[in-house]
Amino acid sequence: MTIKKYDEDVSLLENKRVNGKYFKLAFQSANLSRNVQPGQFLQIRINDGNDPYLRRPFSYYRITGKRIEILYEVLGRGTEILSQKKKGDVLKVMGPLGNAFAENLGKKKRILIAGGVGVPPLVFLAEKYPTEYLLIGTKSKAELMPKPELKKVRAKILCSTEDGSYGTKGRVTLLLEKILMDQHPGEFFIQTCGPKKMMEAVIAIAAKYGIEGEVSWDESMACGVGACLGCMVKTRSGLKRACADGPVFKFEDLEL
Amino acid sequence: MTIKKYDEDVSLLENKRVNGKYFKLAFQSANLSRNVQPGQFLQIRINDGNDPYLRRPFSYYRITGKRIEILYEVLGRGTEILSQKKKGDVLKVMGPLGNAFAENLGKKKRILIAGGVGVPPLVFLAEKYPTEYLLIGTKSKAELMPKPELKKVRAKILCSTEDGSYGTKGRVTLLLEKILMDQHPGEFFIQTCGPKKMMEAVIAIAAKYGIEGEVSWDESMACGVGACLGCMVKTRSGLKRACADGPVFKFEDLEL
Amino acid sequence: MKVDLTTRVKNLVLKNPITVASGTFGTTDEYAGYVDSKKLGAIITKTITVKPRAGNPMPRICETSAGMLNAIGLQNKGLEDFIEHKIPYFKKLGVPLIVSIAGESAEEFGELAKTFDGMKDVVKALEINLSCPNVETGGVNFMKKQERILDVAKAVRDQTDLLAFAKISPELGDVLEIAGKVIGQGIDGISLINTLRGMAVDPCTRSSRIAKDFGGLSGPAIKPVALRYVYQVKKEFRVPVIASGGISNAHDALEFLIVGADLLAIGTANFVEPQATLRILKGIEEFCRKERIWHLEDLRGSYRPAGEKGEGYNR
Amino acid sequence: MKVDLTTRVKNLVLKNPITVASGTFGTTDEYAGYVDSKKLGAIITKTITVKPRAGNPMPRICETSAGMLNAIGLQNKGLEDFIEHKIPYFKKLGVPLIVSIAGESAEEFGELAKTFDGMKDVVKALEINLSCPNVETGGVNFMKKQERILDVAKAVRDQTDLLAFAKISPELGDVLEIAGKVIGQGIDGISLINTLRGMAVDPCTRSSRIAKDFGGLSGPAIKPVALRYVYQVKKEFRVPVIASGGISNAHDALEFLIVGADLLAIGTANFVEPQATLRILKGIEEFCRKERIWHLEDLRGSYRPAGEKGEGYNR
Ligand SMILES: Cc1cc2nc3c(=O)[nH]c(=O)nc-3n(C[C@H](O)[C@H](O)[C@H](O)COP(=O)(O)OP(=O)(O)OC[C@H]3O[C@@H](n4cnc5c(N)ncnc54)[C@H](O)[C@@H]3O)c2cc1C
Ligand SMILES: Cc1cc2nc3c(=O)[nH]c(=O)nc-3n(C[C@H](O)[C@H](O)[C@H](O)COP(=O)(O)OP(=O)(O)OC[C@H]3O[C@@H](n4cnc5c(N)ncnc54)[C@H](O)[C@@H]3O)c2cc1C
Ligand SMILES: Cc1cc2nc3c(=O)[nH]c(=O)nc-3n(C[C@H](O)[C@H](O)[C@H](O)COP(=O)(O)O)c2cc1C
Ligand SMILES: Cc1cc2nc3c(=O)[nH]c(=O)nc-3n(C[C@H](O)[C@H](O)[C@H](O)COP(=O)(O)O)c2cc1C
Ligand code: FES
Ligand code: FES
Repeated sequence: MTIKKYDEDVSLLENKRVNGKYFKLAFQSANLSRNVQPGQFLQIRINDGNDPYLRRPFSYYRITGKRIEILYEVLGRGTEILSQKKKGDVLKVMGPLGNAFAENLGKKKRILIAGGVGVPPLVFLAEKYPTEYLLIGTKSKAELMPKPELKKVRAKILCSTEDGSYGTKGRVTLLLEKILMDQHPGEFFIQTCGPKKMMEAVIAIAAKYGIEGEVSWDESMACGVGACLGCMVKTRSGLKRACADGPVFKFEDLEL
Repeated sequence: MTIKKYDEDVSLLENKRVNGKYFKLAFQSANLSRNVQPGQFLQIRINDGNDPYLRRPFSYYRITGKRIEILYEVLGRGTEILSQKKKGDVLKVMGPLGNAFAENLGKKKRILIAGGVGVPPLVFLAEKYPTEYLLIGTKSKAELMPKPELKKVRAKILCSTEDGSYGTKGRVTLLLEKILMDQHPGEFFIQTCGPKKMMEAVIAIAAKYGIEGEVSWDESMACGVGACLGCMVKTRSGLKRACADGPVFKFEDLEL
Repeated sequence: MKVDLTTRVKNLVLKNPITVASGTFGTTDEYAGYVDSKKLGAIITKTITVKPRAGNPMPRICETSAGMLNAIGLQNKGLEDFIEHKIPYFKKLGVPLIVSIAGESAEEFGELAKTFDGMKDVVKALEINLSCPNVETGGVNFMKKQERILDVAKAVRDQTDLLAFAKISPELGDVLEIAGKVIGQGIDGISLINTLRGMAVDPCTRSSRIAKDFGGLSGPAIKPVALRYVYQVKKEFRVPVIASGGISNAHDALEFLIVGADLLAIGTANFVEPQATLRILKGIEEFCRKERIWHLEDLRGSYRPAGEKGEGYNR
Repeated sequence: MKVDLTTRVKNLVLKNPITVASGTFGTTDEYAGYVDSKKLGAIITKTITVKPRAGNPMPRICETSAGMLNAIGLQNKGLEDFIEHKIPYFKKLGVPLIVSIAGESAEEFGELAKTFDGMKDVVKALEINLSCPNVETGGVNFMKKQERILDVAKAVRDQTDLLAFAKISPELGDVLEIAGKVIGQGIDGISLINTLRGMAVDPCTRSSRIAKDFGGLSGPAIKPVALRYVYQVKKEFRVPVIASGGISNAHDALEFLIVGADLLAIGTANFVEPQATLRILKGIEEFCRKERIWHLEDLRGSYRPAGEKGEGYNR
């Protein structure tokens, strides 16, 4: 059975800088917002024409009724151009794409570790499902999520900055290790998304403490639908496509 | 001696549709407006990046102090994108480029024949220098210049439409021939710009009546400064560059 | 009035000229949520090899100006998996299937050809991938040598009377020479162009932006080069041609039709616009209607060579 | 701290690696109103032929995706005019001049080389244009044949000890093979790539958008292909290389430097941004400063081949 997918022209409701790091973009779409789960993503065509050419993948950040929000960081040409779009500008958006983070963790407590462009899907997750901890790592205070963006999150939010300008000084994995050392690691289930080095460190820590978890492994993508084989992830059951078989994978399945 | 040329970022003061055919765009620049004469043009970079890639040439349409106006027709991708620019958007503009129409015609009376994208420079000329006739040809009434745009022209303005929906029915060259037949052809000096077929017909009529004239021969351009040799015009004194040696040529110099 | 888009390639009759370029439309139903694949004239599969191939390490793709580089490395699950899991899907779909094949030796090409010869209810043609520029190890790159190309052509021809297209990349050498030679071996048509070999460097890391030094360049960037080769091959040999190389919209597609292309394989454009194929099909139809062309055949190959236009300077 | 951009090409010392690609910077002072040409490392002239050439009919250019096609056809006023009217300009300008030459026979190439050999106060090197893909008539296209290329290389080498670069287009055949052969004839370095042959059709008129069937494709579209050839030639032969092909910004320029290019010839980008050359120069300097590279030589050729990066899938 073929699941109907959508590729729609949406008109921007807003697109503005929220802090030193992120921009937030919002639009409305019934089809693109229906039954969406945290971890899924959209493929956005930033411009008609060839510059930039391929679409860019962005996680769902928040859904309120039909309103969809994306939180993004300007990292290159595509996101630079995206950040210049104005209210009323039209974008073509495909979705919903990919799988999602586990919602129901049974008796386990959810602990989320987020960095960089991995923050949006995990905030979405923390807003939607019971969460014990949301750990966020940034370079400095300037890149922290602004308070209003986190106000619906009921988890304990801990931050680390590499330069110590806010929260704990150092990597976000320090926060994780501290929690695991102080409490019963076996009670937790980790979900993480962020820079590869961070995710690898989180997976290593999980292995050390024997904890299960999931990672949203974001590879560069061309098609976003499993057609080009450009975004492979090596797993115990062979090569998988981050876009179609992921982006969420169990720690134990990955072969790093 | 090297004449200093300018390549400036300008911010749009306006960019709007004036009728079924033309858009009008305006910006301010001291350097780009200084000592400009009708017939000269600008090279506009429509987007940063590669799409579209080359600049597009546009004639000066009107200069008021430092305010520069361009009148343009949406003909392809570049002008389509240009037409979507909004007030405040920034464009890169090179100029002033090319030579100009003769201002001083001695005892001769100026008769201008314009069509399509050749209208703007001739309206500029008619506003600036004494002109007897301004003949404009269009397909139908919908593409006529709106009255307010012509209010500063003190010449007799005659229009022809191919479908007869306004003015004389038929080609604009009919109007020209009528004037030349009714009056003393020897008193006139023709200046023309528009589709190639129209310009060729005008030149043929001029030859028939033994009248002198000038044509702004608009070739597709890449560099606009005489460097690429992409815009050649065959003249009695050899190949000339429309952008740097023209765009204005004397009828008698052209070898069609 | 309806425009007749029927496209005949020797004895194969297709309802229209639109197909998908190998490796750009998934393995079966990846695009099924977006396009009704039943409306395509034909489907070309991702290249199939005898044994499964893991392909290249990551990253495999990066964007370039109006295009992309890929170094997928012919990842596929191999012939057996294809027959067991993919053929049934295409059988049910009912769209004429063109299977792209690559071997590490002429024998393997022969084996693949023989296998598909036995599936003529589903498989209507073969595309012999002579040119994947990303496979740099061992076997497949032996293709560089022209004699080997001929061995492959012969091996395929010996094993099947299925319609066979040789897919050529300019990277292989003189395209016209190679085309002539494989046609001489009884190959029915030519598919071109495959990607051009290209490179992209990250100045900060001083290394390639993909995990290989080189990748295959595709997308609008290569369209002028593709168009020229399609024209040259068609003009020289008058055999069926499958065109690919940056076809992204109806305008591009019309250009290829006008220089004589029989099939139009939409490639990278699928990634950008999943509905590219059918949008292009619609655009071709609209153009024909506007120009009052009721049979696509009347447009195909209607190119007027430059000499005929008159050579005046000032027009 | 100042970054030392000095670029040494055998015994020629240039203040920086930035030059302009033949045919894209006018014949003398067309860009003088926009850029201070004195700041360029070198200037490469439009190709000079012995006799004046009128070039091709109009239209000669059209835009394509991230690039353009041109069929200028080597229009130039010939050797005599060049010596009389252009050499004095360049003499006064004082920027090292690289004269691009093309002949209709090996003898003509030799004649050109001999003439410029006598002007070493102004002319510091020759670029032998082996590859203009737009000249389709008679003489110049004899180049297709490789032996003729060697005759040309020899003819030039026999007539001058000026630094000589052979400019090669992939259209000529196997680039590495040709490069190897001309180097074998004593040619000092290679300039590449010239444009790729391409085509663009206007569907409404069913004819080429330029007055020839084919034109040369230049601009960002061809950059990945150019980068790959520069890398391959540099790696194989370690001779001086002048790189051109879509260099439009500092990022592009850095890519070419990292794979080993000696000179960076800015081409089509001049048309889009008359100040492209000096902006790129500034960008290279800024990058070096940021990366604490004080001698450009430390960056040049610093490419780390793909194998060395580790081949894990998931990174
Ligand atoms: C499933 C998925 C979900 C994503 N969700 C978000 C999101 O919610 N918010 C957000 O800001 N970004 C997200 N990203 C990353 C986003 O797609 C890239 O930042 C974007 O494509 C960069 O485009 P660009 O043209 O600006 O940069 P490019 O010029 O393409 O690249 C600029 C820089 O970004 C890096 N980059 C490219 N792709 C990725 C990637 N996939 N992940 C991380 N870095 C990358 C490049 O290595 C390079 O350093 C997601 C990516 C994936 C695969
Ligand atoms: C010196 C000069 C002055 C000009 N002044 C004006 C002006 O004041 N107002 C205005 O609207 N246009 C003017 N033009 C024409 C304008 O430059 C083109 O219409 C524009 O470049 C088309 O760009 P595009 O990307 O929209 O279309 P493209 O896709 O490049 O072309 C679309 C259509 O426009 C036609 N076209 C392209 N170049 C020209 C040209 N030079 N002349 C006529 N048709 C062309 C093409 O043949 C094609 O049919 C001028 C051109 C020149 C050379
Ligand atoms: C991601 C990707 C994978 C490809 N895989 C194959 C392949 O397996 N076999 C093949 O013959 N061509 C393959 N190609 C080449 C395409 O079929 C096509 O010939 C080429 O990309 C040019 O067309 P385009 O510019 O429209 O994409 C691939 C191209 C891309 C971009
Ligand atoms: C309009 C134009 C004219 C050119 N004329 C010449 C020429 O006379 N001789 C030559 O060797 N190359 C010529 N070239 C090729 C360029 O020198 C350069 O090698 C090529 O355009 C690729 O670089 P680019 O993409 O940066 O333009 C010309 C290119 C263009 C666009
Ligand atoms: S992005 Fe194409 S398969 Fe994942
Ligand atoms: S546009 Fe380049 S010479 Fe005229």
